[in-house]
Amino acid sequence: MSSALLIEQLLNGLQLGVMLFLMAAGLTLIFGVMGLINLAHGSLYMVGAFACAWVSAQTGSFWIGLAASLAAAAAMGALVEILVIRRLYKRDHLDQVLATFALILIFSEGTRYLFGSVPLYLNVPPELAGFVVLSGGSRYQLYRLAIIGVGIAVAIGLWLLISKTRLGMRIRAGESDREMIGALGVDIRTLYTIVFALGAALAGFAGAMVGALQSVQVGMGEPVLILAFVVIVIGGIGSIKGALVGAILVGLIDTMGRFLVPQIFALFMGTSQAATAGAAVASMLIYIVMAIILAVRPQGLFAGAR
Amino acid sequence: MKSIVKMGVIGLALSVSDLAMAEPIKIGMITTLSGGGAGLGIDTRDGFMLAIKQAGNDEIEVVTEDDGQRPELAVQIADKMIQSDQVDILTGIVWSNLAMAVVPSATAQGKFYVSTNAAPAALAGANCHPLYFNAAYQNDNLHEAAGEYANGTYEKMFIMAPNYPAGQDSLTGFKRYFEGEVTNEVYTQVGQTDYAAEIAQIRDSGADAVFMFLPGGMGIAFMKQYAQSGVDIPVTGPGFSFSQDVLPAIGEAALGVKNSGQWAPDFDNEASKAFTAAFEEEYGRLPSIYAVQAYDAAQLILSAAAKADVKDQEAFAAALMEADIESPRGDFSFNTNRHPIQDIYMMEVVDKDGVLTNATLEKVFDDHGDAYAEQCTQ
Amino acid sequence: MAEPVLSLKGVSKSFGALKATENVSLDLYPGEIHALIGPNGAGKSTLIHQIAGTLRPDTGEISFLGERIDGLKVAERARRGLGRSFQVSSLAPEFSALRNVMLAVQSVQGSSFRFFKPVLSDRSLVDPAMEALARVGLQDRARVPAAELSHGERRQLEIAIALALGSKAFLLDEPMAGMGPEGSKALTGFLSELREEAPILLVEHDMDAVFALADRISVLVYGRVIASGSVDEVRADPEVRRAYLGDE
Amino acid sequence: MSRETYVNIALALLLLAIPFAALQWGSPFYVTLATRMAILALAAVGLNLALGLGGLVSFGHAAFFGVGGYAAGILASHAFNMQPLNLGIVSFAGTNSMLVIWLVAILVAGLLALLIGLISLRTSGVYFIMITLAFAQMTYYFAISWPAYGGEDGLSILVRNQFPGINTMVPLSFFLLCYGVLIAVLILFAFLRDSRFGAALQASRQNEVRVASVGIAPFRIRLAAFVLSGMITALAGALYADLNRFVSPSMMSWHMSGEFIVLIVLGGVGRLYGPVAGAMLFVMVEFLLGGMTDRWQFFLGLGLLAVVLFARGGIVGALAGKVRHG
Repeated sequence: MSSALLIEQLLNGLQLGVMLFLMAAGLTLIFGVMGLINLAHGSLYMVGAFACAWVSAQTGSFWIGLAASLAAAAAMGALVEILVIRRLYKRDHLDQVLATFALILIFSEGTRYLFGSVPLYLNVPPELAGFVVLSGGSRYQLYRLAIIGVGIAVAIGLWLLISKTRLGMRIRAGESDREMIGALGVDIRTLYTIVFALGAALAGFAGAMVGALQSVQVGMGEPVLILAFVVIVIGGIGSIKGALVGAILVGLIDTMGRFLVPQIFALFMGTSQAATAGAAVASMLIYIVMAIILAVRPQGLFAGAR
Repeated sequence: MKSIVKMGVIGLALSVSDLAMAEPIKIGMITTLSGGGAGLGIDTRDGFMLAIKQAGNDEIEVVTEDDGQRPELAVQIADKMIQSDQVDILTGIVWSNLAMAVVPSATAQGKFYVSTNAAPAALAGANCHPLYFNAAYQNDNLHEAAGEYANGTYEKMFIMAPNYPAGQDSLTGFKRYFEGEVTNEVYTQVGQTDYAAEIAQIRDSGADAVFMFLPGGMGIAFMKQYAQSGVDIPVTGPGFSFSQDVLPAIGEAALGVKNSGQWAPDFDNEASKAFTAAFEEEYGRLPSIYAVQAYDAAQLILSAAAKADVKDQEAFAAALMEADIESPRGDFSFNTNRHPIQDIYMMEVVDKDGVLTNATLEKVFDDHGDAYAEQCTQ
Repeated sequence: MAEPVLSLKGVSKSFGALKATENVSLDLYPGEIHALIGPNGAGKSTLIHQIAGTLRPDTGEISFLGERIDGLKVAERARRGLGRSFQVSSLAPEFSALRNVMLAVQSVQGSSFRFFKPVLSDRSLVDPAMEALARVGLQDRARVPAAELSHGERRQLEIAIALALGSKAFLLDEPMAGMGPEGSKALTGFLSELREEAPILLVEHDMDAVFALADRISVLVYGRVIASGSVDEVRADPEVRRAYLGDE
Repeated sequence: MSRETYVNIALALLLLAIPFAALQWGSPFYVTLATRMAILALAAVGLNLALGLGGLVSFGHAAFFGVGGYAAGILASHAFNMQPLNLGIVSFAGTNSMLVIWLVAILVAGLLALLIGLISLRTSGVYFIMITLAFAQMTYYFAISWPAYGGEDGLSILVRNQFPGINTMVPLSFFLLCYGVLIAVLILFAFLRDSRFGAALQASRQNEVRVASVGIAPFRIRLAAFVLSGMITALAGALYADLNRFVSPSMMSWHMSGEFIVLIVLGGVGRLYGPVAGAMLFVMVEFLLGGMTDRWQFFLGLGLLAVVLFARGGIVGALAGKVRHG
């Protein structure tokens, strides 16, 4: 195993982590401010990917598609918030789980109705189609590097938004004391819609960027959603910082596990057997890590406001 | 008259065989019409119905239901078709795991099952059944062909499949014929969407070529990422990942990929040309291999129906076994385990007037059966 | 003097920079009502939480019946006889008053891991529970869900629960809050009798009730006990007058 | 008798009547459909113990359902191939006796529930929901990628397992068996609910601090409830495997966990017959909608959303009014 391969795998893990962060940040923000568990977050990821693929195909420009994905996911988020989600804030988690589960069914089947069952085509923009040469002579895809960069930029942007702006102040107030922001004269309904739309936009953005790497199809949001849950459980629900740390941890563990566990198994069993057994263990690795972290810290690494 | 027959069926179960010749055949088609895999099921249904329509035989009734690619739903529909609709023959399932759920219990309840696609190894060997016919292939066939093809072309191969039975069978099938060196044998997670880690290993492996079996969305994701990664080791695979339904989503990244299959739209025989033209005229798109297999399944049933009464299962099975059809695939006959003996080819993905499609490259196997036929003693 | 039932030595608890309780020591002796008073935010509730076990002190010792309890969980402290009422009424809202008390009786009798005998026909649970309800005057409201009881009735119910637990000391956090004058008066009379059964650590804002009931008073200001003694001593203490009662 | 008791009796009789009516009217498939209702109801009764009485919103009960199913599938396949099941230290003969299979299903699921519960019950609320979901995904991926028992393809049970004195291959007999198990478990559930354990469990849902402050540790009560709950759902899983004569990882998918929650909420959370009413309605609606349109999941979603937003209390709530705890 060369060091170039190792570096490349670390970058891959980082890229997965950054992508998970975009999903997890929205989930954890929505939970932190509104106390809502949103299973339909993966559907918004799908909406972003479909919007980007469709608009890119119509206009021939990935960048217009990317902008469209942000707009579409944010608009869809706001619409869903106004029609359904805001009726759920005062309900218990059970009702929230069920209603957003119903939303997944509606989104998936509705998307299939609009776009059909055949996966859509979306490719990386030509500007980012190249490679960078890593130390050691190996090459790394520019687009994936760009995802890492964008993810870090979003993380910094979110931090600035929350710690330095008026909107951020209101969000923080909302996290610590919902009655207080009422007293501050903030229109709480609008604030909630904005926060939900922001989370949706982040998910849609992630969906669009990843859509260029994978296949844009119905149901693509569900595996990501569950990984994002693992991320925020590890990081501490409600904590953006926790989401970042958790996302990168999960990204690295998952990537390195898939890469290394079969090789480790191969040291003491046959290659074929090691390949299947190793893959089986690798697919469970993040859940095992989650269980260990929770056994030590039941509220996650960075317990949030609640 | 008809109502008398119906009452007889309900009241006296199978004692109606005297009315044989007037008895229509009822076929239950269970296939995937919703969800991510719906494209395959729709082609299956359309290919099958094309043959029925061409035959103009109104003694044959087909009931179709969507399994949503969920095994438990497929089982429920099968039970309903057997118990309430009283079908004679079941068909249409695309996926091996759904077939495993439905086929053993359907044949145990005395119904024919004619497979249009799924062909798990478990049903081809010791657990084969006299009422189970497969009109498509045996799951391993295309992987074996890819292995055989690699023999003359590559020395070192990187092989990869999802970690589930079809994936394990795939790599086993490949290795059954490939004689060179396997540098890496990698199993990915089912439903995995990001292959960066595997691509990095491919780059590092020093292999001459990659053999990968990643059906559906997994293959699309892999091929796009592979093309973007700039790794220039050629990719080969079974035809599933490069059939007509997925090529548009992969896009140019698929160009030049060599894949194994039993049929491509450019086949130069009369049956194939007629079928392709009829399918395009009826549905306005190119048929996929799934449509061909379903078309042949329907042809097989029709050919048997012309010779025997479906209620006389022994005679009907014997008539099916004759495989008296003109398949678009060319030579077609049944092996002792009621799986096809047919030719397998290598195809290459080409751009034909702006549409990506498969062109025939060379024949790899002539009259190829499968590795499990010997174990089938029923 | 007899051994104290409950004894705190140097109990401190901080939340970040805020010192919620600082080096608090106090004792509760058999047969007495020890009132804990102080302005809002003085740390009274925080102290009750630490005694009951919902919060852990940073430093200091808490002993009950001569044994250290500061390492124990809430349920274990309750089983040893520390009965508690809450500042914000805390009951099982869907359960009737009777079933709320029965839960306490069930705990006293030992295991909750009995899976088959229906509780409502179990006289060994119902009878003691009804008795406790009768003592606080709630026997006629036994079948009413706790959520539908009036504020005062819920206070009474909490005390009935503490009685049913056979507690060896009571921690009562503002039992008079939200009660009308009638109710306060009845409860004052009742608490006065209750102290014979087990001593009471009483947090209360109603000064009339405190002065009428308390044998001793401790005054908590900014987390510290600034005075402790009999009613008259505390009333006379100049620091208390300045810090708490205001300059009358 | 209370109004709820009448509603319960009516529901029990209705479910029992379906297969007989179906045979009378010559639609034998409805016997299978009714069996499915009974089994899904049983699985949801299990979850109802944790969720309805204990307030533990487990989004991972499909794991126990699947473990039950695999217990049936694995033991039956070993019996069929006549190879003992080798667990390293000990080895067992396979079996096709349902009684043995049920026992194994219950024990294995109980053990799994104990492990999952020990970790996940340290948390509450949303954490609990997500952690149970994640653990179920873990078992799901394990089942998919472990090749010995079919992985993703699942495992066929060629002949339905045996129960003493009953020919389980006859659809009506198998229905009556499942129905009998359902009724027995419902009686068990009623006893649990009214017992001391049930009192502590329900109280800890309503007010955890109160329960602790009377001296009952909520953790142990909840853990016991979670384990019992997983065991019941596993029993349903074993029956479901025999109904379909097939097990696959899809029994463990998170959609299945979601479906159990749906059944309970449709029927009425914490109500004795809530899961029964929910399962009857859900299976019927799924069957009828599925026959009408390929887009049935869309309408299912809309219907579900309407129930959550506007029709709280579920079917039993609508028929029998609010719960009264004596």
